[in-house]
Amino acid sequence: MLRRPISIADYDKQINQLTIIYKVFGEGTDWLARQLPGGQINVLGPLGNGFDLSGIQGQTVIVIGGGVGVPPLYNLVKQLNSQFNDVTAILGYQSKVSIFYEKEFKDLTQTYIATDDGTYGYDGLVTDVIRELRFSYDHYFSCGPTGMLKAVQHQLSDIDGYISIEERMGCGVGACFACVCQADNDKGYVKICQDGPVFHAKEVTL
Amino acid sequence: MLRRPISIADYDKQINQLTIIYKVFGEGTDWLARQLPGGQINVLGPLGNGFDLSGIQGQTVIVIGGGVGVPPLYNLVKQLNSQFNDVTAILGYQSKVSIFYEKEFKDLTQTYIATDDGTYGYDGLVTDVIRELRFSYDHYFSCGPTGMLKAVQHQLSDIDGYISIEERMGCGVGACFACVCQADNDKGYVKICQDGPVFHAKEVTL
Amino acid sequence: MNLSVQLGGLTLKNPVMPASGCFGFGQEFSQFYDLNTLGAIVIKAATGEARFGNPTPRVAETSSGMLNAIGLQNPGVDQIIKQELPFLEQFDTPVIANVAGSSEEEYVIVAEKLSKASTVKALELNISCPNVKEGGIQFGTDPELAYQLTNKVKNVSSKPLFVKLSPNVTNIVSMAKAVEEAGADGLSMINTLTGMKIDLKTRKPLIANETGGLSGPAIKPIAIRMIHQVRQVSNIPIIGMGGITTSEDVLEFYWQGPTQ
Amino acid sequence: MNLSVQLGGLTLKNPVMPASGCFGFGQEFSQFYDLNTLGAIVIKAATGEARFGNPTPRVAETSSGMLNAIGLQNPGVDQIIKQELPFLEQFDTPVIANVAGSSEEEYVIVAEKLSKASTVKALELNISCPNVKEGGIQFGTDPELAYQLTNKVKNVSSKPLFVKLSPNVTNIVSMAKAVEEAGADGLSMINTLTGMKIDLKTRKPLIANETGGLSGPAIKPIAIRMIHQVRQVSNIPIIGMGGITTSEDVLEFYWQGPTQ
Ligand SMILES: Cc1cc2nc3c(=O)[nH]c(=O)nc-3n(C[C@H](O)[C@H](O)[C@H](O)COP(=O)(O)OP(=O)(O)OC[C@H]3O[C@@H](n4cnc5c(N)ncnc54)[C@H](O)[C@@H]3O)c2cc1C
Ligand SMILES: Cc1cc2nc3c(=O)[nH]c(=O)nc-3n(C[C@H](O)[C@H](O)[C@H](O)COP(=O)(O)OP(=O)(O)OC[C@H]3O[C@@H](n4cnc5c(N)ncnc54)[C@H](O)[C@@H]3O)c2cc1C
Ligand SMILES: Cc1cc2nc3c(=O)[nH]c(=O)nc-3n(C[C@H](O)[C@H](O)[C@H](O)COP(=O)(O)O)c2cc1C
Ligand SMILES: Cc1cc2nc3c(=O)[nH]c(=O)nc-3n(C[C@H](O)[C@H](O)[C@H](O)COP(=O)(O)O)c2cc1C
Ligand code: FES
Ligand code: FES
Repeated sequence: MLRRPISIADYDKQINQLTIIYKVFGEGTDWLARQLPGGQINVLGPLGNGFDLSGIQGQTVIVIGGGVGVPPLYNLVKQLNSQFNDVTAILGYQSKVSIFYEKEFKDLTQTYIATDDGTYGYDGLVTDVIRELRFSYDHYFSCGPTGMLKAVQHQLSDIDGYISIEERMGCGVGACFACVCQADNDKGYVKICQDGPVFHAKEVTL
Repeated sequence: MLRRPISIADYDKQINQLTIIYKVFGEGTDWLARQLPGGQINVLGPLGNGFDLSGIQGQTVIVIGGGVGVPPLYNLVKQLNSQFNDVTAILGYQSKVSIFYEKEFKDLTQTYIATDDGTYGYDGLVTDVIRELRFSYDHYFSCGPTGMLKAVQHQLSDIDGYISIEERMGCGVGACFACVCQADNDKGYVKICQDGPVFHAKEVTL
Repeated sequence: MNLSVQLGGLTLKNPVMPASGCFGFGQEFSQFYDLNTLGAIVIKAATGEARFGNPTPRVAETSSGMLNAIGLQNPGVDQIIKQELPFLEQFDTPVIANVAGSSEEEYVIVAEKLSKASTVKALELNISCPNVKEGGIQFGTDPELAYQLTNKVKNVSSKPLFVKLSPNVTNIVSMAKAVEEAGADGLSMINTLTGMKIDLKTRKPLIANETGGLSGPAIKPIAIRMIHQVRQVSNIPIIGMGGITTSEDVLEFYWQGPTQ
Repeated sequence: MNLSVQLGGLTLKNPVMPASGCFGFGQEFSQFYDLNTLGAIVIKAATGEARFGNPTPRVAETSSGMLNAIGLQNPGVDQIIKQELPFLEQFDTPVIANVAGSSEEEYVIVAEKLSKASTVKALELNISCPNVKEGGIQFGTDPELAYQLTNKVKNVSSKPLFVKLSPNVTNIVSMAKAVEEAGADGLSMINTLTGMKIDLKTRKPLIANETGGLSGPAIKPIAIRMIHQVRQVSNIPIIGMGGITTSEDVLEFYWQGPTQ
């Protein structure tokens, strides 16, 4: 079986613990979910980059997550908090039943929940929430399905933003060219596994 | 993965227990050996026939096993004993380290062990032991590698004998014609999975 | 939910049927489930005379697949009609008979006889068996020969005719077009891909016939691709096969537009 | 134990090398192990100009295999020589350069440039990439075209020339013979088999390019069969590939007589 790309949701250096949060989606994540405590799994990582927060201190920041794009933002908010930023989180889910990590985020910062079908929180998309809030931010960070990232990228085009993007991968290390994305750089592309998955919103064309 | 053909070595109707004994040979038996107590495995069976002992009472019988052909003979000897036969077992193994079930057989009946490399018991093949013993028997039963069965079939051609044969299988139920063996019957062949694996020694051409 | 499908003139209860050679003549699997639940039954290849097939070992396991080189073992068309078909009469499930041979004449004779059997509702012309020295595969790799054979068989058979294509070709589309033009009522896709496995102990091919036909999930992407390609140029029904093991697999084939 | 092998004029420390396209230009995997341990390094396909390749998704998982349709993305032969090859000079491991193109002229230009690069010790002519609209595959399925192309490339290159064959053909032996007659110093077998996977949610091909090349353990029996067939008629070295994941797999290929 091919390896599965999963983000690091949180880590604790003291106890050598790394947290991943994933949605059982297909065969691979199903297998993962059936592993038992004490078992071993073969991991290649950490690979690629993460959100770069150097210099982001005492600013207003909006964090936008969609579905399984939510987990990698958890540790991000923790770090943003520790750097004295004013953080607003907007999390979008398909439906009430698919919501997770709401409490964890609310414990950290001001959090808005939106559902596509309106069964919980705001009835609509994360971009609708952003529009309604009409706040102004210094930076945004986003992770979620490509469609959502594209909409956010467009809506917040005048704000300094970073997005974490998904693509089907082969090697995970930059050797196979499976996971490229068109980009505004000298090569014309980036490799998501190696150069990303986090990019400046202006760099990549989704 | 394809199913693996494994003989029933013993069973206990009272406690609904079935015993199989197998050698870890490749991927399939390796998988089997890694299963844990309490786990479930998917079994299709019992399939095919077993040794037919009706009418075999108070006779002299020789039982000849080779390697993983030994286990299915264990329950056979038990049954032969219960039908008041005088049973001699001759078991052949590659080497001392590959011997198993010696004690179990010796507890049941008079047992001779032979090893190909002479590291234990008789130095030679089961056919050499048979030749040395020079007893006369009413019946023989044998299970083991095809080469051994062929030699036994030839050596004991004037005795009423039954052999259990091996072949690579597809379906296990007679539908795919993977496991045929040439035979002296009106069709010219038998299907080992369905018509066997036990045949009268005179019926099949190995 | 109505799952019935039209298949070149036949109406099937549902589009699920076993592939030829994996189901014998139906007796064995009838002990495990009710054959009435199947959309159709495809029986093992019939040849003009009885064949013993290839020496053993005839099968070998591979990653997500298996190799087989049965070699068309069967009791011959007359025996099949006399001994095997009567058992299948009791089921309300159409029987599709798989036709094989070593020469055009043999194919024609077998097809003619089977098409006259009342239990047989359609024929599947096996021009793609890779496991016998003479016979089958050359008809399945040359569009001209395939056209001729299909045409001849169509002339002697009144029943719907499916032609089973070999994936061991450079251009599956030209094969499909040739047999369609020759009058095929439908296609069966795909037969096995020729493969080999080496026995690490003997360093020789594990299968006595050396090569065998690769089937199973390993070949599904190739089956899907070929059916997709043929579907772009042809509208006749396609019986899809090659690695179908789950309901998701059925849907993956189904959404190509084939029938099965 | 001496594992060195002769490969069409080269001497390799051992017969293990990565397959082209699975290893980029070596930088990435050099972080994981010492590239000096490899018998050779086969770099990703080079074309005349830079290519962006196909839209994504470009890969999909299948049973014991994967589909890819990268579409020959590469920075172009000049950039490869300038930017990528220098990194590989530090290793005591010969570099084999994979040559691709859309036309005979492009192949010839790329081959000529690469053969002049001192780091490149041999060429691998990729006449078998199934993932680009124009280019590659037609040369790999027509013996006549393959002969011509091999011949032209051989004329401009002083380095050993391996021709990488496509398994998507009816007759692999005629392809092998054609390129051998044209002067190939060896063969690489096999490239990927064209396959497809359907996304059950959209009911459309999952890979943006629709079809992709099937690689991995699923295709090993086909690779072994083709190498075996070619070995019967040809004595030039064969670089074997297709689903090699364990040391047992290496032996299964090795005992066919190929080199790798
Ligand atoms: C950089 C990155 C980080 C991610 N982080 C997380 C995370 O923290 N938590 C989480 O739940 N999910 C995450 N995902 C998505 C996750 O990788 C997929 O849900 C998972 O691979 C699905 O595998 P599967 O075997 O369950 O599904 P299958 O559909 O059986 O997988 C088949 C193949 O498709 C690939 N695939 C399927 N969906 C995706 C997808 N959305 N993106 C990339 N490849 C896919 C698989 O990796 C596999 O190769 C991330 C994806 C990327 C690219
Ligand atoms: C009727 C019958 C009864 C058997 N009873 C026993 C038993 O009680 N105990 C025991 O240890 N072994 C028995 N065997 C042999 C046993 O089936 C094989 O050792 C086993 O299938 C090997 O599987 P593997 O996955 O470990 O090996 P692999 O080599 O990985 O198997 C690959 C394939 O080859 C087949 N295969 C390999 N060796 C044999 C073989 N000798 N006979 C048939 N198929 C084979 C496997 O079934 C599988 O399909 C019996 C075989 C037959 C035919
Ligand atoms: C053991 C075996 C025997 C087969 N015999 C026949 C046959 O007699 N006639 C035929 O047309 N195809 C035969 N086939 C091919 C199958 O009908 C089918 O085309 C192929 O196996 C691919 O489908 P699968 O992957 O679902 O098995 C045989 C396949 C197997 C595995
Ligand atoms: C992601 C990927 C990219 C590939 N790119 C190339 C390529 O650029 N040139 C080439 O000749 N073959 C290419 N191939 C084919 C491989 O070199 C090899 O022939 C094939 O994958 C079969 O071997 P495997 O099963 O060991 O992967 C590629 C294969 C993969 C999986
Ligand atoms: S997954 Fe191979 S380059 Fe990104
Ligand atoms: S294994 Fe299929 S007929 Fe015996």
